[in-house]
Amino acid sequence: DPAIIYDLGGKFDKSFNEAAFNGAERWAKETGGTFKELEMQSEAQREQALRRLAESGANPVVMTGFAFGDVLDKVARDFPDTKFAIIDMVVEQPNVKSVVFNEHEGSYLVGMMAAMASKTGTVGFIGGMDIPLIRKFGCGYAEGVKAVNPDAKIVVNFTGTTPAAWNDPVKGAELAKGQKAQGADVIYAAAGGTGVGVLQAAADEGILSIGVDSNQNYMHPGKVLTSMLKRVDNAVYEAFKEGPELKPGITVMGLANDGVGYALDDNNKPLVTQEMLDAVNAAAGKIKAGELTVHDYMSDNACPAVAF
Amino acid sequence: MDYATLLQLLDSTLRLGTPLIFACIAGLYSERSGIFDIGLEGKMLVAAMCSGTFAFYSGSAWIGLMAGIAGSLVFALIHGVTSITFRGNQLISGVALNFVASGITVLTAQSLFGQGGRTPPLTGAARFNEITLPFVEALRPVPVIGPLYAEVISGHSILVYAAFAVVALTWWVLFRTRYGLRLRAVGENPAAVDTAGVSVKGLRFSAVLITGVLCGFAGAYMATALQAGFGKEMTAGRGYIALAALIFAKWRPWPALWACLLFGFFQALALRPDIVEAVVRVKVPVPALDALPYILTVLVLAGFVGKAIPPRAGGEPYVKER
Amino acid sequence: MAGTRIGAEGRPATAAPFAIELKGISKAFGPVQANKDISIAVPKGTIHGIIGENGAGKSTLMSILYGFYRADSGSIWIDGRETAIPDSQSAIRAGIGMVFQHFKLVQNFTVLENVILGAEDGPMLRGSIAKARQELERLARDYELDVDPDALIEDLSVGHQQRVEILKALYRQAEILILDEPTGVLTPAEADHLFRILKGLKDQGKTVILITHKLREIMEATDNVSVMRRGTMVGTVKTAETSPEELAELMVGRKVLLEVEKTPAVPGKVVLAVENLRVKDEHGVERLKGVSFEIRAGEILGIAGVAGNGQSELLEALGGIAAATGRIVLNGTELALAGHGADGQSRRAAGIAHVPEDRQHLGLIMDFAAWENVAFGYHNAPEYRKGLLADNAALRADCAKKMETFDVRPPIPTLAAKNFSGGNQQKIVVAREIERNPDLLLVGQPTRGVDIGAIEFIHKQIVALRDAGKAILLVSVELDEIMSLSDRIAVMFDGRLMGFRDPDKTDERELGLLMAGMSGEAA
Amino acid sequence: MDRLPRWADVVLVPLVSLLFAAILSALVILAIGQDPWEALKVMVEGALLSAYGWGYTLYYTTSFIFTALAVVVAFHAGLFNIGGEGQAQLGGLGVALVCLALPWPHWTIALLAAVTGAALFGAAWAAIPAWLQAKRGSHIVITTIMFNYIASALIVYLLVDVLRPTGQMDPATARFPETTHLPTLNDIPGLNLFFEKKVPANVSLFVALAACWLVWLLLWRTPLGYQIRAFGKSQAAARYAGINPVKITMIAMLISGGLAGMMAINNVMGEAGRLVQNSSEGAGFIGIAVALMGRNHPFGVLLAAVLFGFLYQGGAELGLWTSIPIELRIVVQGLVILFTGALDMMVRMMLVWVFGLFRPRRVGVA
Ligand SMILES: Nc1ncnc2c1ncn2[C@@H]1O[C@H](COP(=O)(O)OP(=O)(O)OP(=O)(O)O)[C@@H](O)[C@H]1O
Ligand SMILES: Nc1ncnc2c1ncn2[C@@H]1O[C@H](COP(=O)(O)OP(=O)(O)OP(=O)(O)O)[C@@H](O)[C@H]1O
Ligand SMILES: [Mg+2]
Ligand SMILES: [Mg+2]
Repeated sequence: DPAIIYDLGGKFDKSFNEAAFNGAERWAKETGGTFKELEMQSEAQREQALRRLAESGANPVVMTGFAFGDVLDKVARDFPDTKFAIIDMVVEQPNVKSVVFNEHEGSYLVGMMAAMASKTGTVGFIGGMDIPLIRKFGCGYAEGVKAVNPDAKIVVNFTGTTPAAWNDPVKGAELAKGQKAQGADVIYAAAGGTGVGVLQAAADEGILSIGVDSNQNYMHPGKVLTSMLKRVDNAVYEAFKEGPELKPGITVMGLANDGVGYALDDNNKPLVTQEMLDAVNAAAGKIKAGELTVHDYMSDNACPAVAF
Repeated sequence: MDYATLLQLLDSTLRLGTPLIFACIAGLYSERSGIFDIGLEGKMLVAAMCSGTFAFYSGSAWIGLMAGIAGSLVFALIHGVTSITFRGNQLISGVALNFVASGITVLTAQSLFGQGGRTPPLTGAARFNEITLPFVEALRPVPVIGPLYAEVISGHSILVYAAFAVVALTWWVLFRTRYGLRLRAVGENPAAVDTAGVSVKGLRFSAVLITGVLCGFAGAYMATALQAGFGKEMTAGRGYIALAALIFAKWRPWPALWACLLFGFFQALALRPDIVEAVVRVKVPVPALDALPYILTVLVLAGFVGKAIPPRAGGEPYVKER
Repeated sequence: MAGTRIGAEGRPATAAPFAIELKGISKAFGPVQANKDISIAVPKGTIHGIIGENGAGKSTLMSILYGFYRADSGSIWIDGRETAIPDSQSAIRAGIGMVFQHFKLVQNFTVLENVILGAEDGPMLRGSIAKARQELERLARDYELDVDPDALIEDLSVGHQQRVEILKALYRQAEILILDEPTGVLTPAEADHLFRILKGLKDQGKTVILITHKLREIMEATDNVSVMRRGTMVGTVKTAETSPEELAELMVGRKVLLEVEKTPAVPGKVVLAVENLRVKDEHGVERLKGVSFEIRAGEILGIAGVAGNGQSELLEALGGIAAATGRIVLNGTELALAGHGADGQSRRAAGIAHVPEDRQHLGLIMDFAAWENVAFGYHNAPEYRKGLLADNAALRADCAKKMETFDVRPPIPTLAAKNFSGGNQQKIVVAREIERNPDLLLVGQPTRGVDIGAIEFIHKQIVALRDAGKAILLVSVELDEIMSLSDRIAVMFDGRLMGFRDPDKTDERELGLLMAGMSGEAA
Repeated sequence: MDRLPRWADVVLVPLVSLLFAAILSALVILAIGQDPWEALKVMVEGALLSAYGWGYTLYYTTSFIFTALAVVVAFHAGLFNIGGEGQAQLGGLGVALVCLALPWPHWTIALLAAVTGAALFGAAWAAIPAWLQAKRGSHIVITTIMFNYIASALIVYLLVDVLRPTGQMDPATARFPETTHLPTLNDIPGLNLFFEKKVPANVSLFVALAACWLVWLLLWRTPLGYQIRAFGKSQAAARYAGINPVKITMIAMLISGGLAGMMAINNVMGEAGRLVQNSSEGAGFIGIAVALMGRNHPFGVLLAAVLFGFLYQGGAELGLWTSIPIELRIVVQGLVILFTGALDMMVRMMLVWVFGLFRPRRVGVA
């Protein structure tokens, strides 16, 4: 059986980990198979969790989150016959598949929508743990905003410097309220479980929010502008489907192969104008075609559109 | 830092300070009666879980609040039986109950909702929503006061205002009523109360139960006002910060209010390291801000900032002797 | 015995109804039978004394009357009616007030707050306080009981704190007032004042029960007296018809021989010289206010005084426990003072042994076995060590030997200290300290709570040590003990020594005056 | 007040307390709609019926021995050290600094240095609360709680801003060099017949066993231990005997903190090979339960630590293979602390009552 380990924040974070869970569930429903799953409780458990699943014969073992990178590098050597897949991190071992996403591309699109929806000309970004990966979201978003409105102001906050930042809705809510006070009327939350608090506070304060990873539009219908989809579910689904024959190596999922995108459904239809759709789809086309390159923060640890 | 930013910090301070105030005053009753309680954290957590759960099922924040109080009371009662009836070690009992609470809340919420120990999000009347005080719009143009009234004082849930009322009420009860006199006496010298013909156990149980009720408010506020539902370990050490505030305030109600607001302000600052950096012009690590309440409390305990003398009979089970 | 017996069995026909009658009260604490089938009757409007040795069961009996303990069997009758007193509330309702041996006051409350505590009118304080203020004024006028109603208890003297306790009882309209050893902490003058108050109460028709083991006070203040011994009631007599000698005999159960056999002292060279010794307590109050004296080899210096006049501080300063200033010279060498590098260890090394006043809290670790206690204070001594480790076998052997020499019963080194009786606990401490053969022995209250047999044994040991040419400082609140053991007597009052006396040329009256702070010349 | 025979006090009271905790836990499992018997089977299978299970059970046991001994030493000095968690994390810092500082030639030397580093850092973190208690009378329970929080903030700061290698995203130190890796039980000739695959339990286990013996020796066979115990029983008497309260408080807490810190050789050096956030994972608190359960005696601690090792490994298995959340073990831990630490009087009263049923009434006691 395949197995999946969710990172801190838990499988019901309504965001990153939940996307992974949904992918696994989809696989189970389609194939009738079963899978093992495990949620991390603390940093120090990662290794035991990984070993235990590999030891129990699970294959492949999929894990969500860059934080597994270091221990996977160690454990993968001890279980050469087991296949592993890691999301958001590159681990160069012969039995590991690494899946990374072009989050900056999806973020660019929702950034454009944010700028067009904003009446104040100020938009917000709330990132989870302050690491290059999340800055990559923020940077793409900022470029998208500036593409629509070069004078727009972008307020940026992160919820912490440790993995606890993924699961702190109180902080998310307080930061959202703070950003509103600074004029932001659309806030993009790229913060895992913390985003729940951001979306809640935005809804309470009567401003718009943008979800992340999973489609979070349903959480506050009519109050979430859109969600930046990161198809972790697809990645997990694919890995499970490949099973023990999982192909090692690096997979990059971007706009071009539907790895990222934005969510449109009944919940946010009234908020998204045709004008927005036209602009965003045009940009998406250009990116896919390679005519437009969104800056990847992790390529040079710098962002031309906004200062972190 | 401009005025608007300050207001925003103060607004945040009130929101974050409220659970501390409830929990701190809760601890005040118990400790004033001579029963140490390091189980505030656990009671808050249980209350948050119960209130989140019942608010979800009933759709009413008020029913959630009642359930939160009930859950917290159960734990308070166990602490009472352990430390009053069986004269157990109060500190150990508190530690133990915190663990039980930390585990049982997740177990319960997980078995009820299957969402990783979370309750589903609460909406509408299942939460204590923000209320706008009268004359906000009328006063808003007034310089300084207007924005302060509109941004900071108005626009909180009813429980925030209740917290302030609880402080005032506690002061009045403690220093103006018969119950308060006896409560203070039993924490100082239970034998004096006993020989005066008042039941030491009865007084102490009543105090411990009041602690339970107020922790119930604190937890319910967390789950149904500050946030929209219960989440694993959502109190995040607030019970201990409240305890620290209680010591910082030397077991007195009004100073407790200020201590909680101060610590709430630190929490608000820790959310906004950018503001801190702008004001002090050096990068202050967030962990330093997180640790500030604890460091201050240690300094108080050390007697460097005035000496904190706990109620004299605190922590000691009462055994009759002549 | 002489005197008219009164009480349940022999009530005089003329007596008014009894204010209190206890019938067949028994109470056991585990293996200790504190009260055995005790009956007693107290006529209304009298002062009734209860005497007995330490541990006779006096306090237990009164605590039962006050609802503090529940009797295992027996009944309580108040004003001729059987009354159940399951708790203090009921006792108060029945008109009983009690002043405990250890006061029950809230230290950081005012006098007023202490007085109304538990007797408030209604749930608000304001009215109660106003009423109590008036009432206190009246009581102060009627009974010479004035105290500042707004003073904090912690700022009051012991005598005033006691008045607050009495006021508390009167404020609750007590008709029957019990005082448990009220004079233990008072000077003779304060005690006289107290007795005047009690007489006043009696004249107002109130009934007073006075517990004490001081015969003088019984003779002076009471109308009737009941004697208790080892948990039983020996008898009740009219005070006017008895004598101190008879009471003493009743108390102890045999003729008491208060004299200790000893030869006259042969003092040698000065062993200990103390100059201007001062000690402050933790609140910064000076408790020992400049004390100077000498003790010679082969001499016992007795320090008499009411408890709390600095004797404890003197012992602690000499024993290296309490920080002090001044000079302590032992055998010509000046010793460092506690707080300036000295502690119990360096004192022992210098040749000072110390039998502390409170064996259970200072002298022994109650949970430790006897053999561990035998090393207490000397645990670093080389003969108890084997390399880095402790030589437990040597310790056990040493303990067994000492138990035999000092007739400790039962002679089981592995028994925990708490499982020995008080007298045997004391023997363990005395054995440990005396067997070290010190140059100077400090002894505090060596026979407190110890039975007559053990008293005689311990006294003999102390005298033997003196005869071996050692210096001994004896502190005791028992004048008899001081008079019979000492070769010289000094009286301590308010942190100072009031002059030295020769035991053969002084008497209890003179010492009593000194203990009250009156200078020897005036006496 | 009848008293219990000594064996009942030492053996029966903890066992009955454990039984109560187990019954309540079973009720909790029933209440959430699961089968306690199944749960127990999963726990036993996962923790005791395989080499893999033992590898983890013993790994946890090792950690708990250290933190429990820390509680024991402080307890005998009359001090309740709840700061084991913070001290263990600081110990981890000490281990990390030692391991990363020098190119150690061999693990034995590295282990010696790491033990020293761990003990020193743990002791240093205990020193401040100890000094505050000894000199300023600040309640050590409260100060050690505060120091747990301060420790975790300090570690976060160091891991994020100071010790994290550039380019690494998770807040952790670099990996320790290969030469500092401690042999795990499967690396040890003889033991590798049982432990065929890599397990986390490592040579630290033997250090822990040695620590048990040394603590016993210290407390009951040395003059220093005598002084610590005397001070813990009665501070007033200790002053009379010339036992320096400041010195004993400091020494006892330094030893206590050092022991808690030494736990880091097991988890940080032996297992993780780098320092991460919250490396101690609550073991500092579990030490309280283990010490109480073990009656504050090193031998009892050893037994109780195995029990809790089982509970922790078994609990992890529950989280893995059943729908009973892993948090069940925290509930059990809390209940054990409650019954052994705070309700022992209740348990004792019940036992006295039960004993009374079987004992003919003695007549004429006085
Ligand atoms: N709470 C208690 N638990 C156990 N034993 C007790 C308790 N109170 C008193 N005792 C025992 O009962 C006996 C009688 O004690 P009590 O205090 O009544 O004597 P007393 O006559 O007041 O002595 P003293 O003159 O020393 O005050 C003593 O042996 C004492 O040790
Ligand atoms: N807490 C206890 N536990 C066990 N046994 C005890 C305890 N207290 C007293 N005993 C036993 O009960 C007996 C009576 O004790 P108690 O203190 O009443 O003696 P006593 O008659 O007052 O003798 P002494 O005059 O020597 O003080 C002692 O011999 C002792 O062995
Ligand atoms: Mg008495
Ligand atoms: Mg006795």
